[in-house]
Amino acid sequence: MSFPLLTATAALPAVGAVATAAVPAARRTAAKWLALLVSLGTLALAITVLVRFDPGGARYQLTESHSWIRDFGVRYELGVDGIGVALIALTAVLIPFIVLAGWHDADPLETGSRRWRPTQGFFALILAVEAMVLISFEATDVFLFYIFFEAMLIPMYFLIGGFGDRAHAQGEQAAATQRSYAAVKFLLYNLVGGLIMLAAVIGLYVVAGNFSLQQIAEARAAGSLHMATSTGRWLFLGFFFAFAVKAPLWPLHTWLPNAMQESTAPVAVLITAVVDKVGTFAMLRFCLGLFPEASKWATPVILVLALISIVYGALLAVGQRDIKRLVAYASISHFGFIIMGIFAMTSQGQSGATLYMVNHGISTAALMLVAGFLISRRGSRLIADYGGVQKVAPVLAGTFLIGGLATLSLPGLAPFVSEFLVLVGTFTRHPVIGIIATFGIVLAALYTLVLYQRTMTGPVRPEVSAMPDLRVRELLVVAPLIALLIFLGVYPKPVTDIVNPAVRHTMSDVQKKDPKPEVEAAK
Amino acid sequence: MEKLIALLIAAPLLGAAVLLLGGRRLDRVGHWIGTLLSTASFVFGLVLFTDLLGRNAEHRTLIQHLWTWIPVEGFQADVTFRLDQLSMTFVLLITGVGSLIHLYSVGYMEHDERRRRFFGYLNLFLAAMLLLVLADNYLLLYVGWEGVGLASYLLIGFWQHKPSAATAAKKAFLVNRVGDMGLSIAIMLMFTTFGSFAFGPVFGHVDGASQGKLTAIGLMLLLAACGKSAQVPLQSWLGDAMEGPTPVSALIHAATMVTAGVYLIVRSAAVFDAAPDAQLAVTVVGAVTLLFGAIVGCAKDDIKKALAGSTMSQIGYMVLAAGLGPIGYVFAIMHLVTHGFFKAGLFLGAGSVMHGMNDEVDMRRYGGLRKYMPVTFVTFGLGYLAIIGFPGLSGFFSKDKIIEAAFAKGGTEGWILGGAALVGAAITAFYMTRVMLMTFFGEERWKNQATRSPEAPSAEPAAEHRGETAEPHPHESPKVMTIPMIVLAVGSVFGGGFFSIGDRFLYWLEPVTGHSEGHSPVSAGEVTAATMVCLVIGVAVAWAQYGRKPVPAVAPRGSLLTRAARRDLLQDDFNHVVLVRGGEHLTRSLVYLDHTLVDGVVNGTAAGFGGLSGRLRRLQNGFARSYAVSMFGGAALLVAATLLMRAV
Amino acid sequence: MSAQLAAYTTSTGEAFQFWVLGTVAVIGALCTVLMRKAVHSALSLAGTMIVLAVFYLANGAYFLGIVQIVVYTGAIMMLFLFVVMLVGVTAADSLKETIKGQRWLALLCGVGFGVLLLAGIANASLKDFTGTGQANANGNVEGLAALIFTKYVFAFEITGALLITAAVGAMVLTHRERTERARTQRELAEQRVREGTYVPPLPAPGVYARHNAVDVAGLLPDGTPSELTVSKTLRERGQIRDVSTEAINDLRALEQRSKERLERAPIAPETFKRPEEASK
Amino acid sequence: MNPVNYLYLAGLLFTIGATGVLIRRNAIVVFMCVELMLNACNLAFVTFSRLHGNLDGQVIAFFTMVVAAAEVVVGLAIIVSLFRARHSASVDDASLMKL
Repeated sequence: MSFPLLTATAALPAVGAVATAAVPAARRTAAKWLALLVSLGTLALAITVLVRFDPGGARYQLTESHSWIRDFGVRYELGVDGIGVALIALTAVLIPFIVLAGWHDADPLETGSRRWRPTQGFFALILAVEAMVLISFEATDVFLFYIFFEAMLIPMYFLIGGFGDRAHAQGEQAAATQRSYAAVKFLLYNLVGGLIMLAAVIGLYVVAGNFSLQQIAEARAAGSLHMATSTGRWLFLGFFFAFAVKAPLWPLHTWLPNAMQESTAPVAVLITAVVDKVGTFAMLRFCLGLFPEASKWATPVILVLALISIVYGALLAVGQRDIKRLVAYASISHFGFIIMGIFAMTSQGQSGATLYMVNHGISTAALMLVAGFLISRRGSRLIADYGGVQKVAPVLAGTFLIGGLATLSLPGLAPFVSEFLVLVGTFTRHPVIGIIATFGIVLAALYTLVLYQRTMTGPVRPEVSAMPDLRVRELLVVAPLIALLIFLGVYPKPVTDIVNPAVRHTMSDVQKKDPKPEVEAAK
Repeated sequence: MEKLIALLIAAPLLGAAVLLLGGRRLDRVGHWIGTLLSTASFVFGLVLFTDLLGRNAEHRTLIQHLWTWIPVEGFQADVTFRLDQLSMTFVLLITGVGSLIHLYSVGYMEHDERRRRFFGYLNLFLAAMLLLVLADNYLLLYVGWEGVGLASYLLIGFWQHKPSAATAAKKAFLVNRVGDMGLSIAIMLMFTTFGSFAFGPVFGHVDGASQGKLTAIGLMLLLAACGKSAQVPLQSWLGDAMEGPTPVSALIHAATMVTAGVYLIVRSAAVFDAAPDAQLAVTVVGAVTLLFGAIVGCAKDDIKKALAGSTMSQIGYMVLAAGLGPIGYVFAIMHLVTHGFFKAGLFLGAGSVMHGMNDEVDMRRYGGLRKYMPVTFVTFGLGYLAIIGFPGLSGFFSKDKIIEAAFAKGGTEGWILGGAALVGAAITAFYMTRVMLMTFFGEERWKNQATRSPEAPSAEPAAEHRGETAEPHPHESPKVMTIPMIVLAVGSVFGGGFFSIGDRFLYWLEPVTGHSEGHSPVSAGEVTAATMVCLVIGVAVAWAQYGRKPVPAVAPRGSLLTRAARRDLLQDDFNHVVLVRGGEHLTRSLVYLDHTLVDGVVNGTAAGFGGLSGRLRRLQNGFARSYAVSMFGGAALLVAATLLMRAV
Repeated sequence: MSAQLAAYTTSTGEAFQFWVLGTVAVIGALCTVLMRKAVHSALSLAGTMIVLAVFYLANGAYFLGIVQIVVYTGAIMMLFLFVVMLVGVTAADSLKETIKGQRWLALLCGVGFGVLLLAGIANASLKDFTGTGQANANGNVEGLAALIFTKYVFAFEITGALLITAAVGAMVLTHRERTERARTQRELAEQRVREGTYVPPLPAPGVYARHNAVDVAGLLPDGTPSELTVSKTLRERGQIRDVSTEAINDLRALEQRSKERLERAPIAPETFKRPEEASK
Repeated sequence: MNPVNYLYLAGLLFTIGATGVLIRRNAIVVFMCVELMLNACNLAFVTFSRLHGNLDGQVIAFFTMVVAAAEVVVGLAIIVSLFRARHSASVDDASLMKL
C-alpha cells in the first residue's frame, strides 16, 4: 500500500479549510496567508500527481480502494486518467490565483455598512470547494463522486450569497437581495439536477449491483452486465441532466449569469473555471464511460443543444450591458464548444474538449480576474460606466485585451488550439454543425472587441481618470496566467500527451472510430 | 542554412516582446531597437536569398521543422517553416519595405509619446506576416493570418482615444474574422479530405480528391482572401483602416498584409488548378474589385482614402491574375511586389504631405505643394507614373502582363475580364492623376484658412496635441522620412524592368507556381497599345477636370455615382442596415427572450409552487377540530384500505 | 343470571336485554353528543356507562362490570361534573358551527367510518364463539389477577406509575402559585373608583317584602328590573325570575282597593272661616 | 343471539363518540365523547375476550380504564387551567396552531 497521494491531494485543502476557519477573527491576514500556503501545497501535491502519472500506463493510476458502505457495494475508490490529471492540475493551479485575487474581497466593509463579512469563512469555503472538486475528479466510484458533486453546492451557495461586489449601483440592500436570489437559483438548479442524478445512480446500482467504474466496465467487457437499452438510456438521461445543469447547457444555463454577476470575480472564476468543469468532465467519464450506447443514441440532440449554446451564448454576450454577465454568456458559449467536442465522438473532438476545459479555465480566469480588478476600482459593473481606461491604466488594459483575445481564441493563445480541435473533430463527423459552430468565432470576436472598445478605448471618462494601474499583487495574479496561456498556445504537447491515451480509452468505450479522410478512403 | 529561417521571425518577435514588455525605460531607444531588429531580419533574408540563388531551381526549397505543435490522434500540426522562391520573395518584400517604413516612422511618429509601443506593434506585425508566408501548413499559416489581423487591429486603433479609430480597428478585425472563418473551414475540409493540412500532403493528393470538395476548399480560401485583401464583398474595412497612422497604411494596408490573400491563392495553386469553378469565382471577384476600388478611388477627397481605393483595385488586379491559373500566378506576384514598392511610396508621400500640412488629409485643401516639398513631389510623382503603368516603369510591366493574361484566358470570359482590366487601367490613370493634380498642382487652396475643417476631421491627432489650427506652413519632411521614400521610388521605377528583363522573375517563381503561356486572341502589342490608349484617356479626362479649371475647396454635390462612390458605393450602408441593425435587434430580442422565456419558465414553476402552497396553507386553519377531522378521515381511509386488501 | 349461563349461551333473555339496553346506550350516546348543556351530556354519558357495565357483566366480565360502575360512573363522571361546575355552567354553548363545513365533514367522516367499521365486523366471520366458561372457572377476579400479576405485571406497574404521574401532573397543572400580594380592601376600592365601575355596594334583590328571593331582580324606580341585584351565577344560568310587571300591577290593584275601602271623595276646596266670625 | 352484536354496538358508539369529538366545541363535552369512544373499545375488548374464551381482552380493557382515568385527570386539569387562562372552555379559542 503506497502513499495515498490522491487522498492527500484532496485532503490537504479540506484540512486547510478547517484550519483557516478556525483562525481567530482578529487574525484576518493570518487566515489569508494560511489559505494561500495550503493552496500552494495542494498545487505541489497536484504536480507530484502529474509527475507520477505515466501516460503510457494503465487507464486509472494511483488508484486507492477501500470498502466503505459494504451493504451497497459503495467503495472509496480513487484513480486518475489523463483527463482527470489535467483537470486536477488546472484546479490546483487556479486556486492560488483565486485566493490571491480575492485577497481583499472579504475584508469587512467600511463602517456604516451593516453587512458582516467573515474573511476566514471566505477563504475556508474556497478551499473546501477545491477539496470537493479535486475528489470528484479523482473518484472512480459513482456514489463517491455523486456525494461530492452535490456537497460542492453548499460552500458555493455561501460563497455566492455571502460575498458580493463591494460597491453596487442600487445600494447595499438591493445588492443583498439580488445576491441571495442568485445563490438560491444556483442551488435550486443544481439541486434538481443532482436529485435526478441520484435517481439514476440508484438505478445504476439496481442494474449493475455496484458503483465502481472499473467493475462495471469489466462487466460490460465480459458481457455479464445486463442493461436493457431503454434502461441505459433513462439512466444516461438522469446523469446527463445533472451534468448539463452544472456545465450550463442551453436551456439550463440561466443560473450562471446571475451567479457570476452577483458573486465577486474570484468566486465567479471558481464557478465557471473550476466547478463547472466537473460537469463536462463527468459527461466524458460517466456518461460516455457508463452508457456508450445511450450516448451515441442521444448524440444528435446534444450536439444541436451544444450548437444552440454556442451561438445563443455568443449572441447574448453581445447584448449584455454588464461586464460579468457578458463573460458569463461567453462561458456558456464556450461550454457549448466543450460539450460539442465531447459528443462529436472523435478523438480530435474529445482531446480538444479536454484541452478546452483546461484552456477555458485559464483564459476565463485571466479575463474575469482582470475585469474584477477593473470593477473594484470603479465600483460599477456596467460597461457604460467605463471608457478610455487604456489611457490611464495601460497595463490593466493590455492584460484585459490579452484575456479577451484568448476568449475569442486568437491563434497563438491556448484556447485556439482546443477550439480548433473541437471544430475539426465535429466537422469530420457532422460538417453542417461544424460550419455553423464556426460562426461562433466571429461572434466571439464581436463581443470581446465591443467590450474592449467600450471600456478601454475612446476619450477618458472623468470617473476613471484617476484609476490606478495594476498593483503588484494583481500583476502576480495575471502575469502567470497570461504566460500559461501563451505557453499552452504555442506548445500544448505536454497536455495533449497526457490526454490522448485517456481519449483513446473513451473512444474504445463508445466503440467509435475516427472517420477516414476521403483520399485514404478512396484508396 | 535552414536554421536561419527561424531567425527571420525571431528577430522582430523579440523586438515586439522587448518593446511591449520593456516599459517606459525604453521610450528613448525603443524605435531604434525596432528598426534595428527588422533590418536584421531583412539581412537574414538577404543571406538566405543569396543561398537560394546559389542552388539550382529544384533544390531551392528549405524546410525547417521546429517542434510538433498539436499532436492528437490522427491530427498532426507541426511548427515547420518552408522557404521557397515564393516565400522568399515575400520575405524580402516584407522585411525590406518593412524596414524602410520603420525608418520612416522614426520621423513620422516623433511627437507621439507612445512611439515605443507603435514600434512594438510594427515588429509584431512583421513577425506575424513572416510566419504567414513561411508556414509549411495551413494551420500555422492561419496563426500568422490572424496574427497580422491582430497587428493591424492594434495599429489601426493606435490612437485609441479617438472613437473613430477604435471603431475602424474593430471593424477591420471583425470583417477579417469572417474571412478567417473561411480559412478555418477550408482547413477542416482539407483535414477531412486529405487527413492533413500541410502543403506537401495536400498538394500531393489533390488528384485523389473529389471535384466538389476541391471547389469548396477553393471557395473557402477565396473567402479568406477576400477578407484579408479587402476584395468585394469584404472590402469595406480598408477605407476605414486609414484611421491608422500613415506608415501603417503604407506597410500593412498597401504593401504587405492586404496582399496576403493573393499569396494564399497562389500558394494554393495546386488546389485551384484542380477546381476551375473556384478559379472562375476568383477571377470574377478580382475583376469586380478592381473596378469597384477604382471607382471609389475616383470620388474620395481624403488622400489616404483615395489611395486605399487604388490599393483595393490593384489587389483586384492581382487576384484576377491569380485566378487565371498558371498563366497569371507569376504576374500576380510580380504586380504584388512592384505594387508593394510604389504604393508604399505613394502612402509615404501622402504621409509626408500630411506631415507638412498639419495632418490635413482633404486634398481639396492642398494644391501647388510641389514648390514646398520637392522630394516628396518627385518620389510621389514617380510612384504615380509607376502605378498608372507609364511605359518603362515597374507598374507598366506587371499590369500589362496581367491584362494580357486576362485576354489570354480566352473565350468570352477572356474578353470580359480583359475589358474590365483595361477599363480599370483607364480609371486608375484618372484618379491617380486627380490625386496628383489636386495635391501638387493648381493654386494653393490651403492659404488664408485654418486647415482644421470641421466636416473633415484629420486622421492624425498628433496635430491636436500641437494644437495647430492656424494656417499651415508646408515644409519638406526630415531626411529620416525622405530617404525611405527615395529608396521606394527607385524600386518603383526600376523594379518592373529589373524583373522583366529576360523574364528572370518568371524563371525564379516558376518551380513553385508553375507557368503556362496562354495563347491570347490579341497580341501583346495590341494589348499594350490599348492600355496606352486607356492611360491617355484617363489622364486627359482628369486633366480636363482638375488641371485646367480650379478645384473647388468644398466638394460639389456631384453625380449620383460620385456620391455613391464617396460612400464606398453604399456598401457600408448596406452592412449597417442589414448586419448591424439586424444584429442589434436580434441580440436585444434574444436578451429579452432569455429573461422572459427561458428564465421565465423556471421562475414560473417556482411561482406556481408558491401559489399552490399558499392555497394548501389555508387548510392549516389552526382549529384542532379540523385537524381532528382530517385525522378521522385518514383513519377511515385506512380502514377502507385494509378492507380492500382483505377483499382482494 | 348465573355465571355459567352467561358464559355458554346467549339466552333469549340476554338478547332481549341487549336490544333494550343497547337502544338505551345508543340514545345516551346521542344525547351526550347533542345535549346543549354539559351537565346533561355528562348525565346521559353516565347512563350509557351504566348500560355498558351491565353488558360487561353479561359478557362474563364481572370484575370489569363492577369497576365500570364504581370507577367510571362513580368516580370519573363525578369528576366531570365537578369540573363542569368549576368551569361554570355557562348558558348552554350554542351548537352553531363556526368552522365552515366542519359539521358536514364530520358527519360524512363519521358515517363513512361507522359504515366501514360495521362492514368490517360483518365481513369478519365470527359465527361460533367459546364463552368465558373455563376462563372464569375459578373466578373471574382470580383469573384476571393471575394474568395481571404474571403476564401483564410490567404493564401493570407502569400503569401504576402512570397514575401517580397523572395525579401529580393534575395537581401541578391546576395548582396556582400566588405571584403577587393579595390586594387589600382599600386598593380594591381605589381600583374600582379609578375604573369608574359601579362604586357603591350592589343593591339587594327582591321587591319590597313580597319577593325577597335571591333570584328576583330588584326594581329600579321606574319599575324595570336591575340585573345587578342578582348573583352572577344565576345570571349566567339565566335563572332570573322577572317579576317587575306583576309587581307593578299588584301595586296599582292595592291602591285601587284602599281607595274603595276608605270611600274618600275627592276633597273639595272650601273657604276657611274664623270661629268668632261664625258666632256672630 | 350472537355476541357479535356487541361489536356492532361498540362500533356504533365509537363512531358516535368520534363524531361528537368533531362537532362539539365545549372541551368538556369533547372529553366526554372521548370517554365514550374508550368505553366502546372496552366493550369490544370484553366481547372479544368472551368470543375467544380468554381473559386477556378483559385485562386490556382494565388497563384501558386505568389509562382513561389518568387521562381524564390530566385532561380535566388542563381544561381547568385553560379556563383560568382564557375564560372559556371552547376548543376553538385555542386556535394558536395557525402561524
